[in-house]
Amino acid sequence: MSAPGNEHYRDGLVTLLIPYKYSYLRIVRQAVSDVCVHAGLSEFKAAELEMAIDEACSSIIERCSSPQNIQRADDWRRNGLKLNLLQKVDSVVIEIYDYGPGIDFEHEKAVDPEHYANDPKGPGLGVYVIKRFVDDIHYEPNTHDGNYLRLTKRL
Amino acid sequence: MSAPGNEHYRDGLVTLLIPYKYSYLRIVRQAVSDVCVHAGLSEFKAAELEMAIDEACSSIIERCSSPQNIQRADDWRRNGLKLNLLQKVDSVVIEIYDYGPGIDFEHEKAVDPEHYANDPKGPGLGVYVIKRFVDDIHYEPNTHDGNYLRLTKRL
Amino acid sequence: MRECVIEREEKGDMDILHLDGSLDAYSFPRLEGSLNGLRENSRNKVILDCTGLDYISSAALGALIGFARRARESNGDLKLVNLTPKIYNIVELLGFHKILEIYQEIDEAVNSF
Amino acid sequence: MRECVIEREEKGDMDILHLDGSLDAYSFPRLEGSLNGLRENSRNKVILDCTGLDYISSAALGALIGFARRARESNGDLKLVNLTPKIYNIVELLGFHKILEIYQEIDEAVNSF
Ligand SMILES: Nc1ncnc2c1ncn2[C@@H]1O[C@H](COP(=O)(O)OP(=O)(O)O)[C@@H](O)[C@H]1O
Ligand SMILES: Nc1ncnc2c1ncn2[C@@H]1O[C@H](COP(=O)(O)OP(=O)(O)O)[C@@H](O)[C@H]1O
Repeated sequence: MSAPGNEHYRDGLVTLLIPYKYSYLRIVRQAVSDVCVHAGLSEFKAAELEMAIDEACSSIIERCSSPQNIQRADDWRRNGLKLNLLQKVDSVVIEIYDYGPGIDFEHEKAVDPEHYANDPKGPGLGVYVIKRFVDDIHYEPNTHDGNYLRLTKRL
Repeated sequence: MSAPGNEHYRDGLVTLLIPYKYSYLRIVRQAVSDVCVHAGLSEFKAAELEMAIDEACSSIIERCSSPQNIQRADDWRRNGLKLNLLQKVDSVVIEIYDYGPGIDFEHEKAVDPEHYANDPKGPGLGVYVIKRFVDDIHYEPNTHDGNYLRLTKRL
Repeated sequence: MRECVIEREEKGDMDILHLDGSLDAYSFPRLEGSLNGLRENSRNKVILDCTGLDYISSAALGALIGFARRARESNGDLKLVNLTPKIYNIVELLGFHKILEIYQEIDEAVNSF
Repeated sequence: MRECVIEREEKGDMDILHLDGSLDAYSFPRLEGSLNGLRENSRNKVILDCTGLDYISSAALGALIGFARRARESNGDLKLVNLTPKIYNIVELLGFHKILEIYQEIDEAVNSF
Protein backbone atom coordinates (compact mmCIF):
# COMPACT_ATOMS: atom_id res chain seq x y z
CA MET A 1 0.00 0.00 0.00
CA SER A 2 2.84 2.42 -0.63
CA ALA A 3 2.62 5.06 -3.31
CA PRO A 4 1.65 3.74 -6.71
CA GLY A 5 4.59 3.58 -9.08
CA ASN A 6 2.85 3.33 -12.42
CA GLU A 7 3.19 5.66 -15.39
CA HIS A 8 -0.22 7.05 -14.74
CA TYR A 9 0.88 9.25 -11.91
CA ARG A 10 4.35 10.26 -12.89
CA ASP A 11 3.83 13.68 -14.35
CA GLY A 12 1.68 15.16 -11.67
CA LEU A 13 3.23 13.91 -8.48
CA VAL A 14 4.18 16.29 -5.70
CA THR A 15 5.51 14.90 -2.43
CA LEU A 16 5.74 16.87 0.77
CA LEU A 17 7.23 15.93 4.14
CA ILE A 18 6.57 18.12 7.16
CA PRO A 19 7.21 17.85 10.90
CA TYR A 20 4.29 17.03 13.22
CA LYS A 21 3.55 20.71 13.85
CA TYR A 22 0.54 22.86 13.15
CA SER A 23 2.67 25.65 11.81
CA TYR A 24 3.35 23.65 8.65
CA LEU A 25 -0.32 23.22 7.78
CA ARG A 26 -0.24 26.33 5.66
CA ILE A 27 2.40 24.86 3.36
CA VAL A 28 0.22 21.78 3.00
CA ARG A 29 -2.92 23.79 2.18
CA GLN A 30 -1.07 25.88 -0.37
CA ALA A 31 0.40 22.83 -2.08
CA VAL A 32 -3.00 21.06 -2.17
CA SER A 33 -4.69 24.13 -3.56
CA ASP A 34 -2.05 24.64 -6.26
CA VAL A 35 -2.15 21.01 -7.31
CA CYS A 36 -5.97 21.13 -7.47
CA VAL A 37 -5.96 24.16 -9.74
CA HIS A 38 -3.26 22.51 -11.84
CA ALA A 39 -5.41 19.40 -12.14
CA GLY A 40 -8.40 21.42 -13.28
CA LEU A 41 -10.56 21.38 -10.14
CA SER A 42 -12.77 24.44 -9.68
CA GLU A 43 -11.74 26.98 -7.06
CA PHE A 44 -14.60 25.85 -4.80
CA LYS A 45 -13.75 22.15 -5.06
CA ALA A 46 -10.09 22.98 -4.50
CA ALA A 47 -11.02 24.79 -1.28
CA GLU A 48 -13.08 21.79 -0.18
CA LEU A 49 -10.22 19.35 -0.68
CA GLU A 50 -7.84 21.82 0.94
CA MET A 51 -10.02 21.84 4.04
CA ALA A 52 -10.40 18.04 4.13
CA ILE A 53 -6.61 17.63 3.99
CA ASP A 54 -6.04 20.33 6.61
CA GLU A 55 -8.51 18.56 8.92
CA ALA A 56 -6.91 15.16 8.40
CA CYS A 57 -3.40 16.52 8.94
CA SER A 58 -4.29 18.52 12.01
CA SER A 59 -5.98 15.49 13.61
CA ILE A 60 -2.88 13.44 12.88
CA ILE A 61 -0.57 16.17 14.20
CA GLU A 62 -2.70 16.52 17.33
CA ARG A 63 -2.18 12.85 18.07
CA CYS A 64 1.50 12.92 17.15
CA SER A 65 2.59 16.10 18.83
CA SER A 66 3.32 14.45 22.15
CA PRO A 67 6.57 12.58 21.47
CA GLN A 68 5.52 9.49 23.44
CA ASN A 69 2.77 8.95 20.88
CA ILE A 70 5.16 8.52 18.01
CA GLN A 71 6.68 5.19 17.10
CA ARG A 72 9.99 6.86 16.38
CA ALA A 73 11.31 5.30 13.24
CA ASP A 74 15.00 4.73 12.74
CA ASP A 75 14.86 6.74 9.58
CA TRP A 76 14.67 10.33 10.79
CA ARG A 77 12.72 11.35 7.67
CA ARG A 78 9.83 9.29 8.95
CA ASN A 79 9.44 11.40 12.03
CA GLY A 80 6.91 13.55 10.27
CA LEU A 81 3.93 13.48 7.95
CA LYS A 82 4.35 12.51 4.32
CA LEU A 83 1.88 13.60 1.66
CA ASN A 84 1.69 12.52 -1.96
CA LEU A 85 -0.41 14.81 -4.13
CA LEU A 86 -1.42 12.97 -7.28
CA GLN A 87 -3.20 14.31 -10.32
CA LYS A 88 -5.20 11.71 -12.17
CA VAL A 89 -7.26 12.12 -15.31
CA ASP A 90 -10.52 12.35 -13.41
CA SER A 91 -9.50 13.13 -9.82
CA VAL A 92 -6.98 14.46 -7.36
CA VAL A 93 -5.72 11.86 -4.90
CA ILE A 94 -3.95 12.79 -1.67
CA GLU A 95 -2.08 10.11 0.25
CA ILE A 96 -1.03 10.80 3.83
CA TYR A 97 1.43 8.65 5.78
CA ASP A 98 2.16 9.01 9.47
CA TYR A 99 3.79 7.04 12.27
CA GLY A 100 1.46 8.15 15.05
CA PRO A 101 -1.24 6.15 16.87
CA GLY A 102 -3.48 6.26 13.78
CA ILE A 103 -7.04 7.41 13.16
CA ASP A 104 -9.46 5.34 11.10
CA PHE A 105 -11.01 8.18 9.14
CA GLU A 106 -12.76 5.62 6.94
CA HIS A 107 -14.89 4.15 9.73
CA GLU A 108 -14.87 6.78 12.45
CA LYS A 109 -18.27 8.34 13.13
CA ALA A 110 -18.92 11.76 11.68
CA VAL A 111 -20.42 14.40 13.95
CA ASP A 112 -22.26 17.14 12.10
CA PRO A 113 -22.44 20.79 13.25
CA GLU A 114 -25.95 20.49 14.71
CA HIS A 115 -25.00 17.50 16.86
CA TYR A 116 -21.77 19.22 17.73
CA ALA A 117 -23.65 22.31 18.86
CA ASN A 118 -25.64 20.17 21.29
CA ASP A 119 -22.60 18.31 22.59
CA PRO A 120 -19.53 20.49 22.18
CA LYS A 121 -17.55 18.35 24.61
CA GLY A 122 -17.85 15.31 22.34
CA PRO A 123 -15.72 14.44 19.30
CA GLY A 124 -14.79 17.18 16.84
CA LEU A 125 -16.02 17.96 13.36
CA GLY A 126 -12.94 16.86 11.40
CA VAL A 127 -14.25 13.48 10.27
CA TYR A 128 -17.52 15.09 9.16
CA VAL A 129 -15.65 17.63 7.04
CA ILE A 130 -13.52 14.94 5.43
CA LYS A 131 -16.52 12.71 4.61
CA ARG A 132 -18.46 15.69 3.27
CA PHE A 133 -15.69 17.00 1.03
CA VAL A 134 -14.02 13.97 -0.51
CA ASP A 135 -15.51 11.28 -2.75
CA ASP A 136 -13.53 8.35 -1.40
CA ILE A 137 -11.69 7.55 1.82
CA HIS A 138 -9.38 4.61 2.27
CA TYR A 139 -7.51 3.94 5.49
CA GLU A 140 -4.92 1.31 6.31
CA PRO A 141 -3.02 1.30 9.59
CA ASN A 142 0.58 0.17 10.04
CA THR A 143 1.70 -0.27 6.46
CA HIS A 144 5.37 -0.44 5.64
CA ASP A 145 5.34 3.35 5.42
CA GLY A 146 3.22 3.95 8.52
CA ASN A 147 -0.51 4.57 8.72
CA TYR A 148 -1.90 5.24 5.27
CA LEU A 149 -4.83 7.48 4.41
CA ARG A 150 -5.95 8.07 0.84
CA LEU A 151 -8.49 10.78 0.03
CA THR A 152 -9.89 11.14 -3.47
CA LYS A 153 -11.76 14.10 -4.92
CA ARG A 154 -13.24 13.76 -8.40
CA LEU A 155 -12.95 16.61 -10.90
CA MET B 1 26.49 14.53 0.30
CA SER B 2 22.94 13.48 0.91
CA ALA B 3 20.74 15.25 3.42
CA PRO B 4 22.24 15.60 6.88
CA GLY B 5 20.80 13.20 9.39
CA ASN B 6 21.84 14.76 12.64
CA GLU B 7 19.63 15.92 15.51
CA HIS B 8 20.28 19.49 14.59
CA TYR B 9 17.92 19.53 11.69
CA ARG B 10 15.18 17.23 12.78
CA ASP B 11 12.53 19.60 13.96
CA GLY B 12 12.51 22.02 11.10
CA LEU B 13 12.82 19.83 8.07
CA VAL B 14 10.41 20.13 5.18
CA THR B 15 10.97 18.07 2.05
CA LEU B 16 9.29 18.75 -1.26
CA LEU B 17 9.39 16.79 -4.51
CA ILE B 18 8.00 18.33 -7.67
CA PRO B 19 8.01 17.43 -11.36
CA TYR B 20 10.33 19.30 -13.73
CA LYS B 21 7.65 21.86 -14.60
CA TYR B 22 7.42 25.59 -14.15
CA SER B 23 3.88 25.37 -12.91
CA TYR B 24 5.10 23.90 -9.60
CA LEU B 25 7.40 26.83 -8.84
CA ARG B 26 4.67 28.55 -6.91
CA ILE B 27 4.42 25.68 -4.43
CA VAL B 28 8.18 25.88 -3.96
CA ARG B 29 8.15 29.65 -3.37
CA GLN B 30 5.30 29.36 -0.89
CA ALA B 31 7.04 26.60 1.05
CA VAL B 32 10.33 28.52 1.14
CA SER B 33 8.61 31.66 2.28
CA ASP B 34 6.68 29.87 5.03
CA VAL B 35 9.76 28.08 6.30
CA CYS B 36 11.71 31.37 6.34
CA VAL B 37 9.08 33.12 8.40
CA HIS B 38 8.94 30.08 10.68
CA ALA B 39 12.72 30.26 11.11
CA GLY B 40 12.57 33.92 12.04
CA LEU B 41 13.85 35.54 8.84
CA SER B 42 12.50 39.01 8.13
CA GLU B 43 9.89 39.34 5.38
CA PHE B 44 12.45 41.02 3.11
CA LYS B 45 15.09 38.35 3.60
CA ALA B 46 12.46 35.67 3.12
CA ALA B 47 11.53 37.23 -0.23
CA GLU B 48 15.20 37.29 -1.24
CA LEU B 49 15.71 33.61 -0.48
CA GLU B 50 12.40 32.83 -2.16
CA MET B 51 13.65 34.49 -5.34
CA ALA B 52 17.06 32.78 -5.21
CA ILE B 53 15.36 29.39 -4.93
CA ASP B 54 12.87 30.19 -7.68
CA GLU B 55 15.76 31.19 -9.96
CA ALA B 56 17.74 28.04 -9.18
CA CYS B 57 14.74 25.78 -9.69
CA SER B 58 13.62 27.41 -12.91
CA SER B 59 17.13 27.11 -14.38
CA ILE B 60 17.17 23.46 -13.43
CA ILE B 61 13.68 22.89 -14.82
CA GLU B 62 14.59 24.70 -18.05
CA ARG B 63 17.44 22.23 -18.56
CA CYS B 64 15.38 19.24 -17.49
CA SER B 65 12.17 19.89 -19.33
CA SER B 66 13.27 18.14 -22.50
CA PRO B 67 13.10 14.46 -21.55
CA GLN B 68 16.34 13.57 -23.39
CA ASN B 69 18.19 15.79 -20.92
CA ILE B 70 17.21 13.72 -17.95
CA GLN B 71 19.16 10.71 -16.81
CA ARG B 72 15.99 8.85 -16.06
CA ALA B 73 16.48 7.12 -12.78
CA ASP B 74 14.99 3.71 -12.11
CA ASP B 75 13.26 5.12 -9.11
CA TRP B 76 10.35 7.08 -10.56
CA ARG B 77 10.44 9.45 -7.56
CA ARG B 78 13.75 10.76 -8.81
CA ASN B 79 12.25 12.03 -12.03
CA GLY B 80 11.77 15.42 -10.50
CA LEU B 81 13.36 18.02 -8.29
CA LYS B 82 13.82 17.37 -4.60
CA LEU B 83 14.14 20.19 -2.08
CA ASN B 84 15.04 19.99 1.59
CA LEU B 85 14.16 23.10 3.56
CA LEU B 86 16.17 23.17 6.78
CA GLN B 87 15.90 25.57 9.68
CA LYS B 88 19.09 25.98 11.61
CA VAL B 89 19.75 28.12 14.64
CA ASP B 90 21.37 30.89 12.61
CA SER B 91 20.28 30.22 9.04
CA VAL B 92 17.88 28.67 6.57
CA VAL B 93 19.48 26.07 4.32
CA ILE B 94 17.85 24.88 1.10
CA GLU B 95 19.16 21.75 -0.60
CA ILE B 96 18.14 21.03 -4.18
CA TYR B 97 18.69 17.69 -5.92
CA ASP B 98 18.10 17.04 -9.60
CA TYR B 99 18.98 14.45 -12.23
CA GLY B 100 19.38 16.86 -15.14
CA PRO B 101 22.55 17.95 -16.93
CA GLY B 102 23.58 20.08 -13.93
CA ILE B 103 24.48 23.73 -13.52
CA ASP B 104 27.47 24.78 -11.42
CA PHE B 105 25.85 27.72 -9.67
CA GLU B 106 28.86 27.97 -7.38
CA HIS B 107 31.33 28.80 -10.15
CA GLU B 108 29.18 30.03 -13.04
CA LYS B 109 29.73 33.68 -13.91
CA ALA B 110 27.14 36.17 -12.69
CA VAL B 111 25.79 38.71 -15.16
CA ASP B 112 24.42 41.84 -13.52
CA PRO B 113 21.49 43.87 -14.87
CA GLU B 114 23.68 46.58 -16.44
CA HIS B 115 25.74 44.05 -18.38
CA TYR B 116 22.59 42.20 -19.23
CA ALA B 117 21.02 45.38 -20.60
CA ASN B 118 23.98 45.78 -22.97
CA ASP B 119 23.95 42.14 -24.06
CA PRO B 120 20.46 40.74 -23.66
CA LYS B 121 21.26 37.79 -25.92
CA GLY B 122 23.93 36.53 -23.50
CA PRO B 123 23.41 34.48 -20.33
CA GLY B 124 20.53 35.30 -18.00
CA LEU B 125 20.43 36.95 -14.61
CA GLY B 126 19.65 33.87 -12.51
CA VAL B 127 23.16 33.24 -11.20
CA TYR B 128 23.54 36.91 -10.30
CA VAL B 129 20.32 36.81 -8.27
CA ILE B 130 21.39 33.69 -6.44
CA LYS B 131 24.84 35.07 -5.59
CA ARG B 132 23.34 38.38 -4.48
CA PHE B 133 20.67 36.86 -2.24
CA VAL B 134 22.29 33.93 -0.46
CA ASP B 135 25.27 33.89 1.87
CA ASP B 136 26.73 30.58 0.77
CA ILE B 137 26.51 28.41 -2.34
CA HIS B 138 27.78 24.86 -2.55
CA TYR B 139 27.43 22.73 -5.66
CA GLU B 140 28.30 19.10 -6.24
CA PRO B 141 27.38 17.28 -9.45
CA ASN B 142 26.43 13.63 -9.71
CA THR B 143 26.08 12.67 -6.08
CA HIS B 144 24.25 9.51 -5.14
CA ASP B 145 21.06 11.59 -5.13
CA GLY B 146 21.78 13.50 -8.33
CA ASN B 147 23.25 16.97 -8.68
CA TYR B 148 23.33 18.70 -5.32
CA LEU B 149 22.99 22.42 -4.69
CA ARG B 150 22.98 23.90 -1.20
CA LEU B 151 22.01 27.52 -0.64
CA THR B 152 22.35 29.12 2.80
CA LYS B 153 20.81 32.36 4.01
CA ARG B 154 21.79 33.64 7.45
CA LEU B 155 19.14 35.06 9.76
CA MET C 1 2.40 30.31 9.14
CA ARG C 2 1.02 33.83 8.87
CA GLU C 3 -0.71 34.39 12.17
CA CYS C 4 -4.24 35.69 12.26
CA VAL C 5 -4.23 39.41 12.98
CA ILE C 6 -7.26 40.49 15.01
CA GLU C 7 -8.32 44.10 15.40
CA ARG C 8 -11.04 44.87 17.92
CA GLU C 9 -13.46 47.72 17.38
CA GLU C 10 -15.91 48.63 20.14
CA LYS C 11 -19.36 49.83 19.10
CA GLY C 12 -21.55 50.43 22.17
CA ASP C 13 -22.21 47.04 23.72
CA MET C 14 -20.99 45.30 20.58
CA ASP C 15 -17.48 44.23 19.57
CA ILE C 16 -16.43 43.93 15.97
CA LEU C 17 -13.38 41.71 15.45
CA HIS C 18 -11.68 42.31 12.11
CA LEU C 19 -9.78 39.20 11.06
CA ASP C 20 -6.83 39.07 8.70
CA GLY C 21 -5.11 35.76 7.90
CA SER C 22 -6.22 32.21 8.50
CA LEU C 23 -7.78 30.41 11.44
CA ASP C 24 -6.22 26.97 11.42
CA ALA C 25 -4.97 24.75 14.25
CA TYR C 26 -1.88 26.92 14.53
CA SER C 27 -3.37 30.40 14.49
CA PHE C 28 -6.74 29.70 16.05
CA PRO C 29 -5.67 29.91 19.74
CA ARG C 30 -5.21 33.65 19.27
CA LEU C 31 -8.88 34.17 18.39
CA GLU C 32 -9.88 31.85 21.21
CA GLY C 33 -7.91 34.13 23.52
CA SER C 34 -9.74 37.20 22.26
CA LEU C 35 -13.13 35.52 22.68
CA ASN C 36 -12.30 34.34 26.20
CA GLY C 37 -11.29 37.90 27.07
CA LEU C 38 -14.62 39.24 25.83
CA ARG C 39 -16.55 36.61 27.75
CA GLU C 40 -14.71 37.40 30.97
CA ASN C 41 -15.77 41.01 30.56
CA SER C 42 -19.38 39.95 29.90
CA ARG C 43 -19.21 41.36 26.40
CA ASN C 44 -21.26 38.93 24.44
CA LYS C 45 -22.41 40.70 21.30
CA VAL C 46 -19.70 39.92 18.81
CA ILE C 47 -19.41 40.47 15.08
CA LEU C 48 -16.61 38.70 13.21
CA ASP C 49 -15.61 40.67 10.13
CA CYS C 50 -14.10 37.96 7.91
CA THR C 51 -13.08 40.20 4.98
CA GLY C 52 -9.43 39.22 5.33
CA LEU C 53 -9.99 35.61 6.37
CA ASP C 54 -8.57 33.12 3.89
CA TYR C 55 -9.09 29.86 5.79
CA ILE C 56 -11.10 28.57 8.73
CA SER C 57 -10.87 25.08 10.21
CA SER C 58 -13.73 23.07 11.67
CA ALA C 59 -12.22 23.44 15.15
CA ALA C 60 -12.39 27.21 14.77
CA LEU C 61 -15.98 27.02 13.50
CA GLY C 62 -16.84 24.71 16.40
CA ALA C 63 -15.47 27.18 18.92
CA LEU C 64 -17.48 29.99 17.32
CA ILE C 65 -20.60 27.88 17.82
CA GLY C 66 -19.61 27.38 21.46
CA PHE C 67 -19.20 31.11 22.01
CA ALA C 68 -22.48 31.88 20.23
CA ARG C 69 -24.42 29.34 22.33
CA ARG C 70 -23.24 30.78 25.60
CA ALA C 71 -23.65 34.35 24.40
CA ARG C 72 -27.26 33.65 23.45
CA GLU C 73 -27.97 32.64 27.04
CA SER C 74 -27.11 36.23 28.01
CA ASN C 75 -29.05 37.87 25.20
CA GLY C 76 -25.92 38.11 23.05
CA ASP C 77 -24.69 36.28 19.94
CA LEU C 78 -21.78 35.87 17.58
CA LYS C 79 -22.39 36.75 13.92
CA LEU C 80 -20.29 36.39 10.81
CA VAL C 81 -19.91 39.10 8.20
CA ASN C 82 -18.18 39.43 4.83
CA LEU C 83 -17.21 35.83 4.17
CA THR C 84 -15.32 35.33 0.90
CA PRO C 85 -17.26 33.23 -1.64
CA LYS C 86 -14.87 30.30 -1.07
CA ILE C 87 -15.42 30.29 2.68
CA TYR C 88 -19.14 30.96 2.39
CA ASN C 89 -19.43 27.92 0.12
CA ILE C 90 -17.72 25.77 2.73
CA VAL C 91 -19.74 27.11 5.65
CA GLU C 92 -22.94 26.46 3.74
CA LEU C 93 -22.05 22.97 2.50
CA LEU C 94 -21.16 21.98 6.04
CA GLY C 95 -24.41 23.42 7.38
CA PHE C 96 -22.90 25.98 9.74
CA HIS C 97 -25.16 28.69 8.32
CA LYS C 98 -28.08 27.00 10.11
CA ILE C 99 -26.37 27.54 13.46
CA LEU C 100 -24.49 30.80 13.03
CA GLU C 101 -26.04 33.99 11.69
CA ILE C 102 -24.27 35.33 8.61
CA TYR C 103 -24.59 38.80 7.06
CA GLN C 104 -23.19 40.50 3.99
CA GLU C 105 -22.47 43.84 5.64
CA ILE C 106 -21.32 44.90 9.07
CA ASP C 107 -24.25 47.34 9.35
CA GLU C 108 -26.77 44.56 8.79
CA ALA C 109 -25.19 42.53 11.58
CA VAL C 110 -25.11 45.57 13.88
CA ASN C 111 -28.80 46.28 13.25
CA SER C 112 -29.76 42.64 13.84
CA PHE C 113 -28.75 42.79 17.51
CA MET D 1 0.02 28.27 -10.54
CA ARG D 2 -2.22 31.32 -10.51
CA GLU D 3 -1.66 32.92 -13.90
CA CYS D 4 -0.85 36.56 -14.14
CA VAL D 5 -3.98 38.51 -15.07
CA ILE D 6 -3.20 41.53 -17.24
CA GLU D 7 -5.66 44.33 -17.87
CA ARG D 8 -4.77 46.89 -20.52
CA GLU D 9 -5.89 50.48 -20.22
CA GLU D 10 -5.27 52.88 -23.10
CA LYS D 11 -4.46 56.48 -22.24
CA GLY D 12 -3.68 58.48 -25.41
CA ASP D 13 -0.42 57.12 -26.78
CA MET D 14 0.29 55.33 -23.50
CA ASP D 15 -0.73 51.89 -22.33
CA ILE D 16 -1.14 51.04 -18.69
CA LEU D 17 -0.93 47.32 -17.96
CA HIS D 18 -2.45 46.39 -14.59
CA LEU D 19 -0.88 43.18 -13.32
CA ASP D 20 -2.42 40.75 -10.87
CA GLY D 21 -0.59 37.59 -9.81
CA SER D 22 3.00 36.57 -10.26
CA LEU D 23 5.46 36.76 -13.14
CA ASP D 24 7.51 33.59 -12.87
CA ALA D 25 8.80 31.19 -15.53
CA TYR D 26 5.31 29.73 -15.83
CA SER D 27 3.19 32.86 -16.04
CA PHE D 28 5.64 35.23 -17.67
CA PRO D 29 5.00 34.24 -21.32
CA ARG D 30 1.60 35.90 -21.04
CA LEU D 31 3.10 39.32 -20.31
CA GLU D 32 5.68 38.75 -23.03
CA GLY D 33 2.76 38.18 -25.41
CA SER D 34 1.12 41.45 -24.38
CA LEU D 35 4.37 43.38 -24.80
CA ASN D 36 5.01 41.84 -28.23
CA GLY D 37 1.50 42.85 -29.24
CA LEU D 38 2.13 46.44 -28.20
CA ARG D 39 5.43 46.55 -30.04
CA GLU D 40 3.87 45.23 -33.23
CA ASN D 41 1.38 48.09 -33.07
CA SER D 42 4.20 50.59 -32.45
CA ARG D 43 2.81 51.41 -29.03
CA ASN D 44 5.92 51.96 -27.01
CA LYS D 45 4.94 54.05 -24.01
CA VAL D 46 4.07 51.50 -21.40
CA ILE D 47 3.35 51.75 -17.69
CA LEU D 48 3.27 48.55 -15.64
CA ASP D 49 0.97 48.93 -12.65
CA CYS D 50 2.38 46.35 -10.23
CA THR D 51 -0.14 46.84 -7.40
CA GLY D 52 -1.27 43.22 -7.58
CA LEU D 53 2.09 41.70 -8.45
CA ASP D 54 3.36 39.31 -5.79
CA TYR D 55 6.44 37.90 -7.51
CA ILE D 56 8.70 38.74 -10.44
CA SER D 57 11.57 36.59 -11.71
CA SER D 58 14.83 37.82 -13.15
CA ALA D 59 13.83 36.56 -16.59
CA ALA D 60 10.73 38.75 -16.42
CA LEU D 61 12.76 41.75 -15.26
CA GLY D 62 15.26 41.06 -18.05
CA ALA D 63 12.54 41.09 -20.66
CA LEU D 64 11.19 44.38 -19.30
CA ILE D 65 14.66 45.85 -19.78
CA GLY D 66 14.66 44.54 -23.33
CA PHE D 67 11.32 46.17 -24.08
CA ALA D 68 12.39 49.45 -22.47
CA ARG D 69 15.62 49.59 -24.49
CA ARG D 70 13.87 49.19 -27.79
CA ALA D 71 11.06 51.51 -26.79
CA ARG D 72 13.56 54.24 -25.93
CA GLU D 73 14.89 54.08 -29.50
CA SER D 74 11.44 55.22 -30.62
CA ASN D 75 11.01 57.91 -27.98
CA GLY D 76 9.06 55.53 -25.73
CA ASP D 77 9.85 53.70 -22.49
CA LEU D 78 8.56 51.15 -20.01
CA LYS D 79 8.05 52.35 -16.43
CA LEU D 80 7.12 50.55 -13.24
CA VAL D 81 4.55 51.84 -10.77
CA ASN D 82 3.26 50.75 -7.36
CA LEU D 83 5.73 48.03 -6.48
CA THR D 84 5.03 46.36 -3.13
CA PRO D 85 7.77 47.03 -0.55
CA LYS D 86 8.96 43.40 -0.88
CA ILE D 87 9.38 43.65 -4.64
CA TYR D 88 10.81 47.17 -4.50
CA ASN D 89 13.46 45.92 -2.07
CA ILE D 90 14.44 43.17 -4.50
CA VAL D 91 14.47 45.42 -7.55
CA GLU D 92 16.69 47.89 -5.72
CA LEU D 93 19.11 45.34 -4.24
CA LEU D 94 19.58 43.84 -7.68
CA GLY D 95 20.15 47.28 -9.22
CA PHE D 96 17.25 47.24 -11.68
CA HIS D 97 16.14 50.69 -10.48
CA LYS D 98 19.19 52.13 -12.28
CA ILE D 99 17.92 50.80 -15.60
CA LEU D 100 14.15 50.98 -15.29
CA GLU D 101 12.25 54.07 -14.16
CA ILE D 102 10.09 53.46 -11.11
CA TYR D 103 7.28 55.68 -9.77
CA GLN D 104 5.02 55.59 -6.76
CA GLU D 105 1.86 56.66 -8.56
CA ILE D 106 0.45 56.07 -12.01
CA ASP D 107 -0.03 59.83 -12.52
CA GLU D 108 3.64 60.51 -11.88
CA ALA D 109 4.60 57.95 -14.50
CA VAL D 110 2.06 59.35 -16.96
CA ASN D 111 3.42 62.89 -16.51
CA SER D 112 7.01 61.69 -16.91
CA PHE D 113 6.48 60.71 -20.55
N1 LIG E 1 -3.40 20.04 20.82
C1 LIG E 1 -3.50 21.31 20.42
N2 LIG E 1 -4.72 21.81 20.10
C2 LIG E 1 -4.85 23.07 19.68
N3 LIG E 1 -3.83 23.95 19.54
C3 LIG E 1 -2.59 23.53 19.84
C4 LIG E 1 -2.35 22.20 20.28
N4 LIG E 1 -1.02 22.07 20.47
C5 LIG E 1 -0.47 23.25 20.15
N5 LIG E 1 -1.40 24.15 19.78
C6 LIG E 1 -1.16 25.53 19.34
O1 LIG E 1 -0.35 25.46 18.19
C7 LIG E 1 0.82 26.24 18.36
C8 LIG E 1 2.05 25.36 18.29
O2 LIG E 1 2.36 25.25 16.97
P1 LIG E 1 3.30 24.14 16.36
O3 LIG E 1 3.58 24.55 14.98
O4 LIG E 1 2.69 22.80 16.54
O5 LIG E 1 4.66 24.21 17.21
P2 LIG E 1 5.81 25.31 17.09
O6 LIG E 1 5.26 26.59 17.61
O7 LIG E 1 6.87 24.70 17.98
O8 LIG E 1 6.22 25.38 15.66
C9 LIG E 1 0.70 26.99 19.63
O9 LIG E 1 0.41 28.34 19.33
C10 LIG E 1 -0.46 26.34 20.39
O10 LIG E 1 -1.32 27.34 20.88
N1 LIG F 1 12.14 26.87 -21.78
C1 LIG F 1 11.11 27.68 -21.47
N2 LIG F 1 11.35 29.00 -21.24
C2 LIG F 1 10.34 29.82 -20.91
N3 LIG F 1 9.03 29.42 -20.79
C3 LIG F 1 8.73 28.14 -20.99
C4 LIG F 1 9.73 27.20 -21.33
N4 LIG F 1 9.15 25.99 -21.45
C5 LIG F 1 7.83 26.17 -21.19
N5 LIG F 1 7.57 27.47 -20.93
C6 LIG F 1 6.27 28.05 -20.55
O1 LIG F 1 5.86 27.38 -19.38
C7 LIG F 1 4.57 26.82 -19.55
C8 LIG F 1 4.65 25.32 -19.40
O2 LIG F 1 4.54 25.07 -18.07
P1 LIG F 1 4.94 23.73 -17.38
O3 LIG F 1 4.40 23.76 -16.02
O4 LIG F 1 6.42 23.51 -17.51
O5 LIG F 1 4.21 22.57 -18.20
P2 LIG F 1 2.66 22.18 -18.13
O6 LIG F 1 1.88 23.30 -18.74
O7 LIG F 1 2.65 20.90 -18.95
O8 LIG F 1 2.31 21.96 -16.69
C9 LIG F 1 4.05 27.25 -20.87
O9 LIG F 1 3.08 28.25 -20.63
C10 LIG F 1 5.24 27.83 -21.61
O10 LIG F 1 4.90 29.05 -22.18
